[in-house]
Amino acid sequence: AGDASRNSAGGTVVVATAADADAMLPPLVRTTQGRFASELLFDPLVEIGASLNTVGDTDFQPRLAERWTWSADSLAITFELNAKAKWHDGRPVTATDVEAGYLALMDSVNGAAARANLSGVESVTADGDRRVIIRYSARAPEQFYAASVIFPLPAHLLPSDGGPLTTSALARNPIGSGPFRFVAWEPLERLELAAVEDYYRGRAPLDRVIVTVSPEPATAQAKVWAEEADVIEIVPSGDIPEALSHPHVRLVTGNGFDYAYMGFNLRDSRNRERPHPLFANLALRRAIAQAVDREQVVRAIFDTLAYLANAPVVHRQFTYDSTIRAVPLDRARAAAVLDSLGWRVDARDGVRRRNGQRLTFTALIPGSSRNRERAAVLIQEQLRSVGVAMEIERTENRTFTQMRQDGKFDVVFGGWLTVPSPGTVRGTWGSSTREGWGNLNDGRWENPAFDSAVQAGVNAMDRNQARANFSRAYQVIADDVPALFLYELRPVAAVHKRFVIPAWRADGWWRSLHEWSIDPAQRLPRDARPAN
Amino acid sequence: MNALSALAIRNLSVRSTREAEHHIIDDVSFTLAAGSSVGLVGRSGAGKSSIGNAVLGLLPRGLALDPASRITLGSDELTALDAESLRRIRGRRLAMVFQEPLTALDPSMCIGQQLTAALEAHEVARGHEADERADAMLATVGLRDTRRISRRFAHQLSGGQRQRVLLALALLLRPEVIIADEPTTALDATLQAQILDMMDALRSEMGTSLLLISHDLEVVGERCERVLVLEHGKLVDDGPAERIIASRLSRGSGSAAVARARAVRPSDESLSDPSVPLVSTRALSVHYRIAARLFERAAFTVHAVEQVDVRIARGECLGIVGESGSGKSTLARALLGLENPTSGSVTVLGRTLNVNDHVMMRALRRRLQLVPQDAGASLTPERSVRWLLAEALEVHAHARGAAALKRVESLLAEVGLEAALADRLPAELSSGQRQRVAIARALAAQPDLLVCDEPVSNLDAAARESLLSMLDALRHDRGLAMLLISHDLGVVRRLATHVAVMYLGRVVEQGLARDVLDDPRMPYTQLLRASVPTGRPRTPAVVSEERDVPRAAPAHGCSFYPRCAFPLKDEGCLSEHPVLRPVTLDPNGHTVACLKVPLPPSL
Amino acid sequence: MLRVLTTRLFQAAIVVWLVVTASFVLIRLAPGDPFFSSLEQAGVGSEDASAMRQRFGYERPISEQYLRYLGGLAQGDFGWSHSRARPVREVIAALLPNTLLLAGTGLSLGLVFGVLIGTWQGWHAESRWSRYSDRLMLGLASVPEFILALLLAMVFALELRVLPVSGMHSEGVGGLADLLQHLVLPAGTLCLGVTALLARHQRSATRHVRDAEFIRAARASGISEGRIVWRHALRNSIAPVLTVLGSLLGTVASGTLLIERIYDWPGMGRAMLEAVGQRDYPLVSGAVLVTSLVVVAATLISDLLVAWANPRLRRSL
Amino acid sequence: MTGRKLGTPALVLGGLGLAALLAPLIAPHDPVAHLDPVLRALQAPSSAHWFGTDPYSRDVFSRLLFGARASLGIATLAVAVALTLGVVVGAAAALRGGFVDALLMRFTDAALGMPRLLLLLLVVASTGPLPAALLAAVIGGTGWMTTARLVRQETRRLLATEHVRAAAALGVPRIRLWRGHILPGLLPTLAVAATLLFASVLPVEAALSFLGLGVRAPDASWGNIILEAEGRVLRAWWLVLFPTIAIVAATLSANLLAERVGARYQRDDA
Ligand SMILES: Nc1ncnc2c1ncn2[C@@H]1O[C@H](COP(=O)(O)OP(=O)(O)OP(=O)(O)O)[C@@H](O)[C@H]1O
Ligand SMILES: Nc1ncnc2c1ncn2[C@@H]1O[C@H](COP(=O)(O)OP(=O)(O)OP(=O)(O)O)[C@@H](O)[C@H]1O
Ligand SMILES: [Mg+2]
Ligand SMILES: [Mg+2]
Repeated sequence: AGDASRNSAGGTVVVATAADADAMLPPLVRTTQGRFASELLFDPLVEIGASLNTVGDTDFQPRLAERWTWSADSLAITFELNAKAKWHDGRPVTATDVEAGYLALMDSVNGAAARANLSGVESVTADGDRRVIIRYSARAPEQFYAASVIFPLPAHLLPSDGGPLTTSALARNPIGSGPFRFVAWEPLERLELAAVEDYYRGRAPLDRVIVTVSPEPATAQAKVWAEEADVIEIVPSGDIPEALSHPHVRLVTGNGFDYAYMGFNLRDSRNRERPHPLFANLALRRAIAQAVDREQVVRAIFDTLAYLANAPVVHRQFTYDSTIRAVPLDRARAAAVLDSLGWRVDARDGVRRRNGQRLTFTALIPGSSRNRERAAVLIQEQLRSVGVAMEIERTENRTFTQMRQDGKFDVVFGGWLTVPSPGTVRGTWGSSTREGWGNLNDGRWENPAFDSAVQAGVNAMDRNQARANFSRAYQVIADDVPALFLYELRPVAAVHKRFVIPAWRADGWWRSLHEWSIDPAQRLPRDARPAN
Repeated sequence: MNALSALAIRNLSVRSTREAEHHIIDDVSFTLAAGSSVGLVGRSGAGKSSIGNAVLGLLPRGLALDPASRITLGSDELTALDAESLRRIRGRRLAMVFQEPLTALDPSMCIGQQLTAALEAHEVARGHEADERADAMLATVGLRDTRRISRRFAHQLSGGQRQRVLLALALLLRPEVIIADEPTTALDATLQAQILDMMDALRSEMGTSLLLISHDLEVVGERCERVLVLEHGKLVDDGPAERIIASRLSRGSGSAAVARARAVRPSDESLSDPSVPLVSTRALSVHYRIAARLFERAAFTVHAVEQVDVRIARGECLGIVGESGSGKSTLARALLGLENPTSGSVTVLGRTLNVNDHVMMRALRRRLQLVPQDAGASLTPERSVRWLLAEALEVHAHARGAAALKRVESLLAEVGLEAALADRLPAELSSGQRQRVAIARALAAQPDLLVCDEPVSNLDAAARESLLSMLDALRHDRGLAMLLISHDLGVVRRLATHVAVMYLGRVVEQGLARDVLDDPRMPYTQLLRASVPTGRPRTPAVVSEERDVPRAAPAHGCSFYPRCAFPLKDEGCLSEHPVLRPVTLDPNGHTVACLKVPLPPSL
Repeated sequence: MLRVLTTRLFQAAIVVWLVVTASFVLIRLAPGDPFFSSLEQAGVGSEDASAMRQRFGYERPISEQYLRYLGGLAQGDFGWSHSRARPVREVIAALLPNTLLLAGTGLSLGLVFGVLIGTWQGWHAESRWSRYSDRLMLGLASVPEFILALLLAMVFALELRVLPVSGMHSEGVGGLADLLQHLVLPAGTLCLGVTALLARHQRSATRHVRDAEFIRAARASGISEGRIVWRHALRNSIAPVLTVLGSLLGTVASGTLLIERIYDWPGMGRAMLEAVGQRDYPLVSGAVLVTSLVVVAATLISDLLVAWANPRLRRSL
Repeated sequence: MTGRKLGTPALVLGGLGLAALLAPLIAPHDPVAHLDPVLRALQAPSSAHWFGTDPYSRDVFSRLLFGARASLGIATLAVAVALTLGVVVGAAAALRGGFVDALLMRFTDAALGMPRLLLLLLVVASTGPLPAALLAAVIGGTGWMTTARLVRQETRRLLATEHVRAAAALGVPRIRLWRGHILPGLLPTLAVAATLLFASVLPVEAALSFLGLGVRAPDASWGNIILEAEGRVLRAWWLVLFPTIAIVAATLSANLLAERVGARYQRDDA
């Protein structure tokens, strides 16, 4: 290859994060940081397109699979592998590797998140070296989307004794098929990747990708401000002015997949069989919703860097519907309803009482989320003005999750990271009485109308039909107030100016990293090509 | 002023910074001619030590020099010098022997280093040479085995040894002026004579001048040409030694002569009931293992007390005499259960002492009281005199609260101290005052046995006499048993009913006081008696006993052999180890550990 | 002394065992386990974790886990760190030197400065500068450590740009000079706190010794003021500092936590913090084992030093 | 020296205490009221808000006043707990010696070796959020070790001195001996230890609220005011500076007061 192209190529990108990847192998990955690493190291068969469509195969991009053909009954898809695709150790990617990748995802020991997407897949079988056939048990709108979660693994490097993947040599020294290869990993400290010279889709212009982990968010940011790092994925709104004061920093606003909510527990926190003494009552839930100025909460915390959420859906999901109406702010109504429920303001402390009992409950918040703490304190103050005493109980993360799973709360300030497929609400808000539903529905809200609307949406083969069904579900949940939906993040990233970035993907900004390049005029010392 | 004066002091005044009107020293002026020796005497608390401190510019916190004071050393005006010049003078040209040896030595630096530090500070010698000189100096002040001694820490020495280290420090650089504050209180007469002789020699050879602060009029009379008398911080007399000493010695009250005269009074033995001893020891030994460095195995062992049998009955007073370092204090402490015996046992009131049995020790503590040798250091520095005495009363439930506080004043009066001192902290007292507070404290417990380790070493004759009579009265009237340690044989003779003589940890002669002290059989005891000062100028011709010859006990036989001047001494002394043998027919009588002393005919 | 020492070593073993046992139990009492995910991500179930639990034996009774852990320890096996995906021994081997470097530098500088400043302050206790600087020290000691750390980082690394913000090495640069540059801020922060702490103790002790008679006696023999201070006064006043240092060294082994976190120093404190957060049982126990070893060694050394300084305490520690 | 007045430090500490007590009267704003979280949040000091506002638009000056109650209260209590524990353990070890000494000091070593964080985490896990008094006890209960070691060391040193040995020989019982003859010598060291404890406790309180152990929202403490700055020590300097000044002023004046009272005590012991 010409020296000239080499010259304009090169460079190092240093990514500052507050948390490290949990693993490098796709079946083991659960965190965003893990996805970052594993998706740079490993390519999937096909990749979801920029439109984030999940129905049918529209806009899906070929990766390791060059092309695919549907069977007549649509119950099987044959994928043709790219002949140039190679593992980083030089071996070609074969159909067996796809099988291995699928099996690893399905192995319950690995606990892969993507297993849920693959429930409709009957089998993945090699047909010669270059061909793989995926068979489905039934037709489904997101049939093809399921194929996009399969990451082939190098079968020749998997533990031969069938031992666990987690502790295998491959997990510590992953050999992938993606645009970057693994160089070194100091868990919780630093990760280094390097460009693959003979990548089948063309060598990435960058030489190295380095991730440095700073558990203290302020430090992670400071690194970017001091030019020690180039990218930080999320800059809190409070730090935007700081970011703007550094001329070498460029801010990129993207879309996220997180939303946060204040969820009510519909069951008694001490005895899950009994209804919650307060929140089983819809009128009370609505009264509280009427008392909360969510608009103010979102503006106070994020200014314009978050959307007000009205339902468990984010803008980038294709089912997003801006017409969903949440319970409107109306403190006078709220007060009247509370009065009518027998909760009267007591002059002693301004808190409502009924039969001598104060209108008070505790809100569980995780220790790590400043945003949710903010929201909790703001809402606490708002509720105080209508005579409702909300106590805030802040706990360390794992304790939070445990308490939340055990239903030991009155109100929880929760948040979910969703995926492009809108069907995930089955787990988070669906009735837990339904098979495979509601496993994350910690407040135990149950509404058959919601369930059936979601089911219809998931089964709809047509996007518009799906949208209509989901909108129905969203309006049901907004009216029944199992939670006050608060905000959907619009993450702002900070990137060093010297990078030329083709696109910023909402479902993973790193997905375009192999196309990033550096303006040669603005190189930093660390962009020099490593001696070796 | 004398043109030749080595030290001239004019209008020296010292005030307490707390009570500005309280003059400790009030306008004192005197000069010290080169090569002269001047005695500074006065009652305890008169301000003698303060003069010494003021001259060195080292007044303790709480005392301040009046700005009008002038102190001239040779041609240098000390009050006008900067710190560095003053430092060069101190130790080199002007040295002081501090009154209380224990506190004047750095507790965490071995004494050899403290000596070499002084040499190095004045760039006289360093390294190996400094070590040599330090060792030599320690030997000169009568310390044996200096290599080992110099690696010890202050707390591992006996009172007299510490005092000699201080002397060594002062004499080390052969200064022009030495201020010696009670330099020989912890030394036996022979050593005392030897040290004073050495200073005399320095005077005549080097022209050193000596300001000798002492209560001991005999010593002052013997060694000084001129005497200054201080009273309440004022100089009240200044004249030739003969006149002043003679007049003071002959004066009625507070005269040592009286003590001497009365001391001849035979001790009253009527009260003693030897069949029931209050305390007794059996083959008591205390050994100290000494390691100089942190991880050293014990480098050597000091046999401080070796196979000692003594007994004290109610109403008796056992006097212990012996050279410095012979184990007297150790024996006393072991007797009180303050020291773990290496072997042997102590029996108190029929019960064998067990140091680790706290219940037993607590019960016995009140009945056994100690006035330690370093009485000054035994007072808690943060506590006032009143507090300390009241506590002693309260602990033993003799009085509490207001009653205790009132009793304090009568206790103070008993030991001859003014009630006004009650609210002072120990550091604000003179050494003699502190010593008496320590005695008062021990008496407050109303013990059965009182152990007094050099109880009057820092007291003037009058205070000493009144104290001794009080103790004697207590013994007499209340049957108080006493163990008295003193270098002053006069004091021992005055108070003791029985006497034990110690040498290198062993008792070498024992018996009734009058037998042992008036008719000593052991050559060692005779030696102790020989050099008692007389109060008259001494002819330096009297050659003191050579201590530089090895004093260590020979491996076999009599340990005193090398120094023995007994005409009958022969090779046989080296073959057999002498044990105490009676020299009279009385079975409880006079015993001596000498092979050559003739036995009573019937045995 | 040697006997005392062997007894102490024996006792040390008991202490370490005690601490390890306590940590073993305590961390298991906290909610969650290494395979319990606290992710708020739709679709991540928890049923798969049980296979991993089984594999690592976390479903057995705690007594059995404990015996197995001790058995492993006896063979030098510290277990597998889940959060760092490698044997605990490797994690500790990689991180402990970093912590020791940081703590060692910070503490020894703090010791030197603290003793120097404190001695000077105590010796001149009446002087105005002594009083002012004492207040400064106290002020410094009461400023929360993380504020100090953040402030120094902001000022020196962001505003003045003279020092790196964090980590141990710059990307693409290496070598001693780079390491030292990175060491300045964290060690400096630690040093400031330690200096303030020790200076206050040293000042008080020096002030007390200053009036001792033996100091006057040393002056009387013409020893220079400097020697009096550094030979006589120091040795007789250093014990509190040595004692505090003993416990400091111990706590610093796990306690530069905030500093390591803010400056991104890859050390034990940071790892322990994360291990606790992620319920990485073996790493927590391993780290506690190491810190308790350091504590035991540190207190022993400090006791020895105290005995060295004060010969009267030598018979025992 | 003795005539030294209690002057300024007493005034400052008294002032802080008084401010804490009278906070409801002095404070210009309700310390928990959000004035306007969108428009008046995070304002730098001005004549309307002397010490600025926090991210919730609460008045920092008012919060500082109210926070003094929690912070000073917790700090004082925590120091009392730590000191008591430290003194009892240290003195008992030194006085009893032998086996008891070994036992107590090795226990202290163990407590030192056990990271505070781990212990606190357990507390959170087993009890959940704590009332302020218990919180103080927990902070004190995990911070006594250095004091214990100091007290033991100093007690041992003093036990070897002539005056303490003399007092023991006099028959003074052990506890009394410690109080009457050892404590006075120990007091300067203890005073230093106590003020340093005091200084260290206030930040601990702040750090603990991370774990859910601190003062609960929305109540103010000096520590959680600082935390609201979220590490922006320069940009939101007023959230850091004023509480820090309060902490430093409290420690300084507590220390000076202790010193002066100590100086008096040394004279008025009779
Ligand atoms: N703590 C100790 N450690 C080691 N050796 C000691 C210790 N105390 C005393 N010695 C040694 O034991 C011997 C006896 O000491 P002791 O104090 O009993 O003598 P003493 O007869 O009282 O002498 P003095 O008249 O000088 O006071 C001395 O040689 C002394 O050096
Ligand atoms: N800091 C002080 N404050 C007040 N008075 C003091 C202070 N120091 C000493 N004194 C008093 O000063 C007087 C002189 O003390 P000094 O030590 O000079 O006496 P002395 O003549 O050496 O007595 P002794 O023969 O007992 O040693 C004593 O009455 C003592 O109580
Ligand atoms: Mg005197
Ligand atoms: Mg003696």
